[in-house]
Amino acid sequence: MDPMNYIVLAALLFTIGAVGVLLRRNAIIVFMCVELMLNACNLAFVAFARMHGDIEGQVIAFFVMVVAAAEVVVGLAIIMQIFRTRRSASLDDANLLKY
Amino acid sequence: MIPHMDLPVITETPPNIDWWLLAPLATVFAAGVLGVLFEAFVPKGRRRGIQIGLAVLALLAAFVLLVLQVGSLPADESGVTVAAGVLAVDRTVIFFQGTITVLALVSLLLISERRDGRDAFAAQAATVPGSEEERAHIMAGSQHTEVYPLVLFAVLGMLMFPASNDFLTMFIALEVMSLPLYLLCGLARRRRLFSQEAAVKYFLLGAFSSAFFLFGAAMVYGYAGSVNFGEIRLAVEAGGAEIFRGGDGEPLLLMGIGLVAIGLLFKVGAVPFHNWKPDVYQGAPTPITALMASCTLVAAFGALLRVFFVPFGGSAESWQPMLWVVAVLTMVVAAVIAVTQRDVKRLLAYSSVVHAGFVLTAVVAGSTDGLAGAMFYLAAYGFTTLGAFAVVTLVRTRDGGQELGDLDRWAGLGRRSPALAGALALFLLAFAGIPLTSGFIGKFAVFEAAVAAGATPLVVVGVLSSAVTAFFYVRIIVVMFFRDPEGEGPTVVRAGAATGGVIVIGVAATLLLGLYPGPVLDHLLPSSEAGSEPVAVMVDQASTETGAK
Amino acid sequence: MAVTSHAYLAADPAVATAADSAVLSGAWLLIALPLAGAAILLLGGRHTDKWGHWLATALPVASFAWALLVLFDLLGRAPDARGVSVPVYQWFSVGGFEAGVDLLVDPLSISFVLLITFVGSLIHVYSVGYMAEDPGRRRFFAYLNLFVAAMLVLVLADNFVLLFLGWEGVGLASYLLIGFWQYKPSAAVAAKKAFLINRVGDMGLLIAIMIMFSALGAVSFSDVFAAVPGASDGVLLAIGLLLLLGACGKSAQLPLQAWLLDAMEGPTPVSALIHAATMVTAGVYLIVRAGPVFEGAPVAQTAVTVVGAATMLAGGIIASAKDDIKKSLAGSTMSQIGMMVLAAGLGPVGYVAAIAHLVTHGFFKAGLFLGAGSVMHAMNDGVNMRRYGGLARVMPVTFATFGLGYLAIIGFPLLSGWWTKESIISAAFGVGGTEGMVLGTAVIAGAGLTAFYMSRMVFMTFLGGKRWDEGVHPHESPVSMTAPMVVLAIGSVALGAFLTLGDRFAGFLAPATGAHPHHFDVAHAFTSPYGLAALGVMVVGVAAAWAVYLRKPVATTAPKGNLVTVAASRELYGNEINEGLLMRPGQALTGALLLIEDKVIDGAVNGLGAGVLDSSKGLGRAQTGFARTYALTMLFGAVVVAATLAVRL
Amino acid sequence: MIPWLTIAIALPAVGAALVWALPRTAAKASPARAARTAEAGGAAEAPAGGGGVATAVRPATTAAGGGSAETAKRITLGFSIATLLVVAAMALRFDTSRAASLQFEEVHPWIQRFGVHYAVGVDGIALVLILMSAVLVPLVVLAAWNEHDDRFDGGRGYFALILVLEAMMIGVFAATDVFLFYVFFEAMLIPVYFMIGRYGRGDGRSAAAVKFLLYSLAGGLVMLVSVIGVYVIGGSFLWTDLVGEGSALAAVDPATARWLFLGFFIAFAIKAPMWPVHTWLPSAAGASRPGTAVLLVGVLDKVGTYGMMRYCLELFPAAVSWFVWPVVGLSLVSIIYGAILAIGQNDMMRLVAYTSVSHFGFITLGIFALTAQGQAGAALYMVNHGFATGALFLIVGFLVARRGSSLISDYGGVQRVAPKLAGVFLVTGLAGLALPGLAPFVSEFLVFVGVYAFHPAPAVVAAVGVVLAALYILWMYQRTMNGPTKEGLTGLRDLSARETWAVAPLLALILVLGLYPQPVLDVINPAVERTVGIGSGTADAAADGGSEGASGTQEEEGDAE
Repeated sequence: MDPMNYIVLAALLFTIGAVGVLLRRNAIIVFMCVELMLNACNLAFVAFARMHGDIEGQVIAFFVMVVAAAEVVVGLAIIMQIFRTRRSASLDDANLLKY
Repeated sequence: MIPHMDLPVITETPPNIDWWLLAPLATVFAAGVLGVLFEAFVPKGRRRGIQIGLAVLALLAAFVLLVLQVGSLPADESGVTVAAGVLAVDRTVIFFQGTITVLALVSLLLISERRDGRDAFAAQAATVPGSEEERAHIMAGSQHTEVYPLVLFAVLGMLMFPASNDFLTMFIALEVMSLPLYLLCGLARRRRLFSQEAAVKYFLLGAFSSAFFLFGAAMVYGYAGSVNFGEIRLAVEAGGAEIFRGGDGEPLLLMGIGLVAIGLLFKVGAVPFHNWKPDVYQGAPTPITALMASCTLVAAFGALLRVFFVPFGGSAESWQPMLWVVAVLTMVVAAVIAVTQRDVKRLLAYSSVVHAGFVLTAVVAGSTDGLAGAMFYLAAYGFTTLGAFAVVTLVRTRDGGQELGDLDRWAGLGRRSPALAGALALFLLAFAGIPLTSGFIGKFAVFEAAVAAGATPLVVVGVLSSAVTAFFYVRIIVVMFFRDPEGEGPTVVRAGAATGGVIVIGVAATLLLGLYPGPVLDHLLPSSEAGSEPVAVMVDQASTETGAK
Repeated sequence: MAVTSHAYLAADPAVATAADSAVLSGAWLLIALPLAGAAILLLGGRHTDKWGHWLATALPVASFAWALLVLFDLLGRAPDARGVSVPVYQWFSVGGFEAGVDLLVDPLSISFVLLITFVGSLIHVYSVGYMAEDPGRRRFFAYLNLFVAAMLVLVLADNFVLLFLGWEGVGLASYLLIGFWQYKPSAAVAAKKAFLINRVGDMGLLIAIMIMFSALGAVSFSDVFAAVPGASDGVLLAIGLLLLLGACGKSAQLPLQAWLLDAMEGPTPVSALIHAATMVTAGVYLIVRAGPVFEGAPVAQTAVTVVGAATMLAGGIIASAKDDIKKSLAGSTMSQIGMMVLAAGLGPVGYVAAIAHLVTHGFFKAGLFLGAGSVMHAMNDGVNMRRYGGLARVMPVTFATFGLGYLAIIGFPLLSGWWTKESIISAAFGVGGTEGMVLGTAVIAGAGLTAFYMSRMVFMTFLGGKRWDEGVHPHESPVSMTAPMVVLAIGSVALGAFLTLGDRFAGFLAPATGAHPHHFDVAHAFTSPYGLAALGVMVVGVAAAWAVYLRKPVATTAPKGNLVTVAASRELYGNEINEGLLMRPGQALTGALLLIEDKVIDGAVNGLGAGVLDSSKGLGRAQTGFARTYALTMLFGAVVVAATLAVRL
Repeated sequence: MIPWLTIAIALPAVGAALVWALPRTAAKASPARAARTAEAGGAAEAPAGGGGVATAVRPATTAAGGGSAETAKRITLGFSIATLLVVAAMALRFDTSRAASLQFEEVHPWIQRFGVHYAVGVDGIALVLILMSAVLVPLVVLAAWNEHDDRFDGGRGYFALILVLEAMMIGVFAATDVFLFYVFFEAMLIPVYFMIGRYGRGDGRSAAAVKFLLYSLAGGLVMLVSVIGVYVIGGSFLWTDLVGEGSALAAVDPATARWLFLGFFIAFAIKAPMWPVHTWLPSAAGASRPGTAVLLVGVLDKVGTYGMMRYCLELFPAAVSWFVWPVVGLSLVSIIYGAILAIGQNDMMRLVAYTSVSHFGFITLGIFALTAQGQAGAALYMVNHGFATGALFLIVGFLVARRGSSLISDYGGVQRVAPKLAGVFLVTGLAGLALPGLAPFVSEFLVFVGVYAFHPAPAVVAAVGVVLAALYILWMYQRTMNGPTKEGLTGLRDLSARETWAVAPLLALILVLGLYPQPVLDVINPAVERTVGIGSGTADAAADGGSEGASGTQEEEGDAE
């Protein structure tokens, strides 16, 4: 089938992730949505790699996974910290800084 | 033909990696790793000193190496790519890296500054604010010496960011730069709730934006069949990888440009991707804010310039309208919002947004002069803003505790401590672009490039918005000098050697670059003799093998 | 014909060199001496209090002496060579515009110089006594000297710019002297008023000069007059009318007359010198001096005569109704000068008459003012004639001198006034036609008025019963005051005859004012109908005054009086008119502009600032603090980016 | 050869540094003392503080001033006089026969990348303006001697700022490199900003200072665009490269020229100040010390009119004709409007400021009449106005120093108690209304003649200003000096020796320049002929035949001589 469909799927996933970031309050879930977006990127890379018939895209996907993992480490640390302080992981509670 | 098809061959003859050209990055990286090891093995008491020493040494070494590298660059061509073409080394890159290293050194002074044994960072970030164990840690005088390795890693990312020669490297650099910063933002000693909130916001939005960047990279890859800047440039000229020879790849490219732009514009804090800046700048520990306001901005613009000039340089007419709009928005909106800010750190945050807008006009110019103008502007701004934040760290509330952000309570500062207020006034005037300060030369450089490139309307908007910005810079001066202190007014803690040094450096740089910018402008910056196209001075080899000498 | 009549003015005047005559080339001393006096007294300060006034008196005398030398020098020349220009130094010049400090010594100017320095000297002497007790005497004499200097500049100037310098200089001196007792608000206001109204006239003169330069290409008398024949009527008319405006301001002619009566706030010697004898006659001088221009613009000339006639009658009416002796005299001055202006408007025919009357008037009017001053001196500075009466016996000298001046001004035969007034009348009728008839009749009417109000003044002051306030003990004034009065009285008696007999003065002035056909014939003056008419109205005027003010006792307070007398005593509502037409609208305009400045012009700027502030607050709201809102704005940004990129597709 | 101009610029700058470097005794004042002086200072700053102020100020000053303030003043005076001597010496070496061309030129590259040079040099106009500035500064210092009621540094900063300002004033007139000119033009704002906001009078001073700065800055930034445009088109910043037929700038199309012209003109109009962008001046003058006002109105604003002559006209001859009538119109409005508002003022500082608006109207009118007389008159007017208005401000300052108020309604009958002061006041006032024999008359008269030659209508309208001038000056004089002496003024001191020395030179200059202005004109005229050459063509177009023919011939004669 046309590999372009995979790109469309990737775009779809990306959009879902972005919308999730907008709609969900819980920091953890927002963060997972971001991860979803990253994975959408991976899918796109792999699909394109297939289309171009080289493996560069696929290699990139691996790098991205590693980076994502690192991001998870840092992210969870930060979120945990604020969760312990506020006893809530809701983003909307954290708005001391404004205007 | 695509070189990757015969990848196995490369495994037999490994790519020649020019370690000499990689040395600066390697030094910083090594120092960072070493710092982590020290955290593990060096006893608490001695860590701080060692860490600071290590960091300073590393940055100094990196700077020296960079200076030496300038000599070893091939005189004829603009520069070379190293490590199988993932990193570019040319005079532009070295200027950016050098600037970042120096600025990082200076902000390291701020970071290492401490008063009566306490630096700007939480005793133990893991503890809950106001809790028993927090107090215990404070009593015990424990501290986060991890700060220094983190800073080193961040700097590493910053050094890579403008040097990356393909989108993957750039993405990694982006993350290496950002992740430590996310953490550092959350480490403030006082007002920890603010600090933590800043960290969360910065992190989530940053991750969000880097996702955009990455998806954009994917699109570009799809269009060009490679993420290497040189390859992409060729592909753009050719109209896409050969699977798109039909010429229907344009949408991919545009999507790619757009999404990548979003990621980068977020990092430079252009409107409407700026919301994070005020909050994060205010919440983060001031020394870290200083680091971000100077080094991160330089790095981000370095990357942005590279992306728009090298890979996308061929399709300037397609992204220029976009940058026009963004630049106008940035200059106008941020300037207007800033007018009513009360907190000095938020104010400086908005001001840095406005300045990003000014630099964008140079990007729009899309010429070598524009590139040079932007480079000068960033360097000048970096030093000035460091000085400004250094002053902020010294102005405290009566109880001597936390910094006094509220401007209205700065009244009479100019009469109490004229030297400090005078220094800040100088920085503010430089921000406002008053002649005889570096700010004016910078403004002139970028605007001159823009006018020469026919973007005069943009410049008109620019000058009008800088008139608006002048209003709030001047207001600070009014508060400091013209108002009588209400009651006792603010206290000014005596500037330690480090902070004092930062302020002095800031003043010196601001005046020097304002009075005698000639040397920098003439010798360190790319001149349009090489060609009016910026790519003429930025390395863009397509082949991955040119790293070999 | 204008040009030929001003032969030497048209031709480049013979430039005096030291070799020519030291007297002439030193003509600048005429001005320098009094100027030096003013400088010394003002800068010297208290140190000069002792002798300052004597120095100040000596200097005009010296000027007068020098003027006499100059006069004889001129008389020693051929009539056509009597116009001598004396360049002193170049004042300023730019690209073809030349304004030099050049003096023009000719019969006209020298006659003025003599009048000014002579009367001026007398008044200085008089003031020594009059101002003896005044703490500010030094300042007073300094101002007097300053005035003399400025007036001499005015009459000696060889170009209109330098003339303008003198013109405003005398204005300044008059401002200072009217306001000499500045602590009296009335004096301060009067001084300001005088300067302002004069400035209006000066504006006219200024514009006239501009036109001269741009249309005639020069500002010096000779060049301007030389260019007159080639100039368009419009230009000449404009210049003429503007010069007339200037003359009106200085000479208190309608419609710029309002300041003169208030000017009487000044010390009496000032009124005598500046506001009777010399400064106020500058207008007449200007018109006569600029004769060629007016002769080139008949309409302007008519305007001049009309203004003159109107002022003459208005002044007479006002004078007849004022109880304040000085104001009454001021009205009379207006009237007399109106007469001169009228004459000057007649062209060369009238010039001599005008100037002659100007000179004689200078004498007897100054004498009258000094007399009034001595009376006021006696009456503790009371000025209300209804509180005078029967002073003749107490102050014989004053009465005698005043009386002679009185006879002279009403034109009693063979006294100075008679000669000059007769020549004006004859000149007026000489024009012929209805214009001649109208003007002549007007002059005769004016003469009648003069007879009336002057008799009224004399009767109320010196004759009739005593109506003094209690505590007033009149006495004759000291010699320093009476002596000048005597001298002036002599002049009032004899000068007219001396000037007119054998057309002496006419002959002398001829080269400057243009040869004129008219010859004064004494017998004819007595026999001719208008001569008799003049005598008749004089008698009638005196009789009328006698009937009202002498036959029955004068009321010590002014009666309500009828419309005419009220209007007259209100100076024909001149001030009300100015107020209604200029002052109130002006105040309204000022208020309006102040409001505009604040609300509109500044308001616009402040509004801009407020707008920025509001939009700042509004945009600031977007910074909600909710991370998700920020993400949303970023997405919006993404849309913007997409849109701007999609432009390409 | 000696770098006269550089010395003249450097000398005050060095002096300023020296004054700043003085050890500050003021800051060491004990808190209690500081508090007490705080009240005193506060009282002193209240506008209608009343007679008590003058006395209240003293302890404050003595408390703060300390020895250093006194020495600071001495140093300031010394350096300003030295500068004056240098400038005078330079003026003596000025070759009048070549007054049209730049002299004492120095050109050193500054920023090669942008072709920026440190290039200075003077033609006739610049020379006289520099002379004027150099004369005014020492007098201002002398007059401001006792005006340091500042409790933190005893006014030391004030005097340092004066010197800084002097350096920049000389620089801005001497600059022959557009970039350098711009640098001075903008940088000058800062010292003035502090002089008003930090050392000014009244509560409104900081607002006034901000207003001043933002107005000027806005104008300057607009100008920056034009400056850049000039560089991009002309390819150089050197004035000598830019003017003249051969330059790339001369070849630019009229539309662009107009935009560039406008950019410069807006900045200069704000500086000048011209209606309707004048409103910053009254508030600034009203809130500043008289000394500041002298330099602000006397010198700084001249930069605007000077810029119009030097840059607007000479850089963009193609655009001039298009702007002549609009500018003439605005000038007329300024003349009348400024005069009427002056009449309506009750604050003397503001009043004088509005009179300046009116006078600047005359100057711009003369410049854009594009005739020899008009422009020479305008140039001369700049100098005369500097002296006359400067003296007026100083004398108002003396009154303020005595009574602590600049409101006319607080005075009356001063002449009785202080005749000398009143006399000086009157003379300067008369100069303000351009009385013949005093300097301003010559310039105003020349402007009139020149403008009439250009076109009668504006000249006639402007002539109304002559009457209004008499009104606002004499009325102010009457209300303050004449009439019965107000109670509370009976003890008023007459001029002190110091004050006399501060104004006497100005009066002398006013008198001399009024009676013998030719030497100055000889220096100005040739310089003016340059710009007239530009104008005449457009004047032909604008003015109607009759008057134009005359003026045309006049100019030829002028050249012939």
